[in-house]
Amino acid sequence: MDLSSQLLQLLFSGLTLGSIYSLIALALVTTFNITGVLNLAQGEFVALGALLAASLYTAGLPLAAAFLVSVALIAALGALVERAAIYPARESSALTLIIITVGLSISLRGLALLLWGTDPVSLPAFSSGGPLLVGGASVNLQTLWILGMAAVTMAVLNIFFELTYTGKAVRACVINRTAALLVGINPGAMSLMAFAGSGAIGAAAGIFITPVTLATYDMGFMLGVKGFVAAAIGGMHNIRGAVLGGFILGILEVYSAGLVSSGLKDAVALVVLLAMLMLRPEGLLAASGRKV
Amino acid sequence: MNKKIALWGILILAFALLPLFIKSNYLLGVLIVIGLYTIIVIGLGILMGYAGQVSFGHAAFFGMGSYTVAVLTTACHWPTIPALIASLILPGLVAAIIGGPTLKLRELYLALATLAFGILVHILFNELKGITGGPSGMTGIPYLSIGGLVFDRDIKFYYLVWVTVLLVSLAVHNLIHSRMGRAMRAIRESEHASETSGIDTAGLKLQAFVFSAVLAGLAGGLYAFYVTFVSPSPFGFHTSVQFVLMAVVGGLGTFWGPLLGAGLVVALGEVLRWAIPLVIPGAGGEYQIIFFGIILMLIMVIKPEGLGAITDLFKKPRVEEVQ
Amino acid sequence: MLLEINALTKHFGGVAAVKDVSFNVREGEIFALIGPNGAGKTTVFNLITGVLAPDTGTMVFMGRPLAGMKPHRIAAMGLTRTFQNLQLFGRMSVLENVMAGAHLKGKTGFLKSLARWPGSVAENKMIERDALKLLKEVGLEDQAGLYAAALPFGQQRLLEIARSMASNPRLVLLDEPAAGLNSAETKILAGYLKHLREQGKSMVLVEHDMETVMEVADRIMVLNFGESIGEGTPEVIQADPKVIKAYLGEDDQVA
Amino acid sequence: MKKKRILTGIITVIIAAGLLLSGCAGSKEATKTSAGKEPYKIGAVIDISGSSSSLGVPEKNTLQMLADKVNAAGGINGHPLVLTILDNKSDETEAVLAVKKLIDQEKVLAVLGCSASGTSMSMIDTVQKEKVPMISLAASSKIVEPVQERQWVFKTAQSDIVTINKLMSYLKEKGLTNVAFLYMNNAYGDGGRIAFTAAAQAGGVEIVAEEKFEATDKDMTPQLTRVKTSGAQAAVVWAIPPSASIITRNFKDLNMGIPLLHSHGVGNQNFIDLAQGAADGVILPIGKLIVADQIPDSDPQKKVLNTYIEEYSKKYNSPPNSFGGYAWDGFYLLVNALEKAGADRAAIRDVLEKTQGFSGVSGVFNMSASDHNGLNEDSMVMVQIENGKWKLLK
Repeated sequence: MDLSSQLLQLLFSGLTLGSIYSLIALALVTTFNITGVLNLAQGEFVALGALLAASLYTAGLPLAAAFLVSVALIAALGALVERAAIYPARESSALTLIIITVGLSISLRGLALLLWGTDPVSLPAFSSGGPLLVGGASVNLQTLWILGMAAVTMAVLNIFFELTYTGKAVRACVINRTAALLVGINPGAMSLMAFAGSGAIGAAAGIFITPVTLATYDMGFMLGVKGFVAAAIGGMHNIRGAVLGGFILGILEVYSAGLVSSGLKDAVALVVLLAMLMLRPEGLLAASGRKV
Repeated sequence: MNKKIALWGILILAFALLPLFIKSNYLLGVLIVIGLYTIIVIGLGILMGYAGQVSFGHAAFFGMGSYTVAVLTTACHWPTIPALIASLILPGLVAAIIGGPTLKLRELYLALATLAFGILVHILFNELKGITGGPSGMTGIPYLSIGGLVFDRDIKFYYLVWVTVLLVSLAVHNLIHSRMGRAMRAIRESEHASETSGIDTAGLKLQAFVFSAVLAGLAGGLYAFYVTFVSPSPFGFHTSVQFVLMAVVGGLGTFWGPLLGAGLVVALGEVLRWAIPLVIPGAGGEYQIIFFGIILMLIMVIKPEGLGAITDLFKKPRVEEVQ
Repeated sequence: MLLEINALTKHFGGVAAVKDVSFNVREGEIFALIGPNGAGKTTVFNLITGVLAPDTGTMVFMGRPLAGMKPHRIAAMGLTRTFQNLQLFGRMSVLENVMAGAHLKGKTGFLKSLARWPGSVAENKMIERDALKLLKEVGLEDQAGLYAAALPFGQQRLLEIARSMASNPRLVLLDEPAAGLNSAETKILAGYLKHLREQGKSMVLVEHDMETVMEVADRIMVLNFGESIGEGTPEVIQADPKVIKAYLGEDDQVA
Repeated sequence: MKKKRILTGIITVIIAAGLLLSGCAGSKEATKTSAGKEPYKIGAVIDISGSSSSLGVPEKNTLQMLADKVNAAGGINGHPLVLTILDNKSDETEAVLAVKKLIDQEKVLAVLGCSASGTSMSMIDTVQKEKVPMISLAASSKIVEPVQERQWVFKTAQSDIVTINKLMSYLKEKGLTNVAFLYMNNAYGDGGRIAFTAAAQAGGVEIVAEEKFEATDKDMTPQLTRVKTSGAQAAVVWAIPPSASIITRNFKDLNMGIPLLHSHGVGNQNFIDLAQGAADGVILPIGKLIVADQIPDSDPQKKVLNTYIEEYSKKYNSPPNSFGGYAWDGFYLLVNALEKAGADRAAIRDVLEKTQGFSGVSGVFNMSASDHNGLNEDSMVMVQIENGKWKLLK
């Protein structure tokens, strides 16, 4: 394998990983900006969505139906959780809310363990056929699906926030809660929507990546942490930043594993993150980017 | 004031006499672990509850303390006491070095930087195989001995840990009622106003950070002497989150918070292990995990300021509540 | 000369918030900075206390330049301030607020605090005694045990002034101390400021309430759009057509 | 406000009371004996949840099944068997507390566990001090060595070096002397790395690439591209699913064109299913359990293996794997010792140490004062996956 095709191969890997991180970062940033909650249970939505879809598929549902049902159910779960645990504590400090989401993450992980056990599960790839060969590098077809989904999700969120009345209302809510209340926007409803939405995004991401990565009950925690890192690289305040942060993290990890040392790949990514925090404490896109 | 001394006396007496009634090494073990965590959470409580700075990386200092003891006693054949002292110094030094640039960050970014630091150190525990033994860990750590006294039984270790907790608590009690404690709370309330009142906010935050790292290192060193085996797995991000959890559940900025937080989180896990099968026959560990999470959430929803306010039970409210 | 400000300039994104401002504050006087909203008064305070760094210009306090110093070092030299939008330590008691303000009076460090070093207790007692005395002066001694956030607004203003006095500074910058006070409270405030001057304190006062300014200030400087448009005693300023224009607009129909 | 305060008080009191009660509950039970002979109490600390749970769950299932079986058959010499299984959540501190609980509260005669090396290691100090026999189900040879410091500790899983030697003979036989070694960055993978490095040096095999990945990693393409450029003639992977499955798929996607060898950590059907065809061709050293139908009837383990497979499949609707097998061995080694030694911890230890010719699921155990594992290379076979099935290599 020559260097250029090796670099290309790594780039494809990096893009795959990057789109996974981006999707989770997107959900985190959306929730964070609307509710002020850093949801450390975001990864659990990913795991539950994937596991649920796998079970539905095994039970005989077509893949598309399993996807839709699972996404809808996890969105409902997101909404339920918001009402049960986040909304009653909405006036508490940010730290208290984070700890609530930690508790939530523990519970959801226990639930997944109870329902699905410890064995990994999988889903069939969305399209059949072997990997594509591009310039000496092979690309798994599912990778294209994941990339596509990240692009579509980002576009939909963008359209939602830029063009729809509700989207603008949400942005208003982010900028000034009191002002939003004055013009008749209900922050409570917004918060509910944010959690349902991030549940749906998480579940969808989980289902898309499962054919490549498999799904286990405990996959969520690390994904959540990586998503947080990605979101912070992007600055926590805008969607484009989150997506960019996800891709930077993914590509960085892959190139350090492929070219430096596989044992230090997380370390390289983290050192870059730390250096960046020192130089640009508000995130990569902080100056140029708008809020959500 | 007298009431307060009486409360301290009763508590100390209770802890001193407890082993007469508890013959079980298991319960002593639980109490030892609670004690070790309390030491860490006391430090974290100073950092978070008084100086107002969050850290999601304290498992790194905990681990550094443990590995310092493990390496110095096994590879370098140091006596145990100097090794324990070194387990305070190394984390303190590291904290002093990284604290400068890190503590300039705010809120989520500080959380993220400390998180990244914690994961980095955890990676080093795994990667520096020549020193740390890699993922397989290090065995053969001797028992701590002070003079002729060897801490080889749980009961001895119990007294060692809780005397340490007592000393640390006294020191922290002094601290929070001192000029520096007041200054730290002032930083938490308003950094601007503290600075213009002549408080060196950056310096004091750094001192609080180093202090909390030293305490985490102390607990780590004691942990290594207790389990006599050290591997990277107890010092991951998960543990750092656990410490923050204990600090917040216990109640930030309260004196009894760390003890209550560490006690609750550890005891809850053990109680659920026993209680869940009574309620749901045949239930496995999954139910324990689910209920553990739910109970934590409930506590935070019902009492967002943490359990530490329980001490209000013992003292008359001196000041009116805010609003 | 206690404080010498020379040709101070500060821009925010191309807009000059403070432009070529110079003034001096003498020992034992109350010097007032007035001007319409957005004239740059608070920016001047932030520059002097080291919260912001000036683009150009010099600031000399008791013969020593302030440039590049951190706010707590400046405070240690004897220069403290209050804030326009109160910055009290809300979840600390009234007494503790003043004691924290007296931070510089103590010497006990972190380690000595942990060990309850001999002397640290006596030091704390001394700080507490002084703080109580100060609270008595502003009439807050009965509220000493309350959370600062629980005080009514007027008393919070007084508390902040007391806190800024606690370290025994030479010069205090007061940012709109009368804002939000009723007329009775304003009277108490004015009386207290005069009392402080009698004790030899120097003050720079930013204030909108002209009655108070004219009553207590020794000298006044008027800022408009970041520039000084006049300086002098209250009588001189009251008669200055430029000042009247700045306050009342081109169409000077004095009421 | 007052209400909240009372509530907090109540919570704290409940927790405190619960903690004390949970301590007493065990001892009360211990004094309450049913009719007939005094029961034999044994305990197990298993990684049922957390990162090693894929090992722990089949072990827990096996132990429960076997305890029921022994009691249904009238117990051990008429003594009913009481087995207490505790979950250590794959956490070393929890493991220490759990083993103390078993010893002090449940007064067990011996302890089985843990599933992973790290958790097993953390319990050693306690059982050595309390003089309680312990049978670990984990791989690392450090668990039982040096034996003079591990008098009370035994283990049933083959030590890494046994497995590695089997694999090494295969590599040499096939002339594969330049190999890449890829491992999971935890105690399991690192144990494999240490043993493999040592064996390769001794056996004249060169490691041309050494790569690792995290248990939670989602894509091992970068590591494999490095292997691809290293000129390795074969790749050896030391990991368990799901990461072992992911790397196997990446391996196929990248068209590596060299043989892929795995460890016994992938020895269950789920691995083949999850790899979705990519597992075909994978070669690995493993206990005989997985190819029980293919080993000759003359093999001393044949009967044990068939019984275990039949019973386990009937009860749990899925075939057992080698981790469950470690638990089977530990359980019956202990039952064996209880039969001979009775309720005496020291006697149990002595019987365990003298175990000879014990045919278990993982192999034929021959323990001695210098070997507390008692398995050699004969306990392993090489298998290859063909068309989604395990095939014994001769």
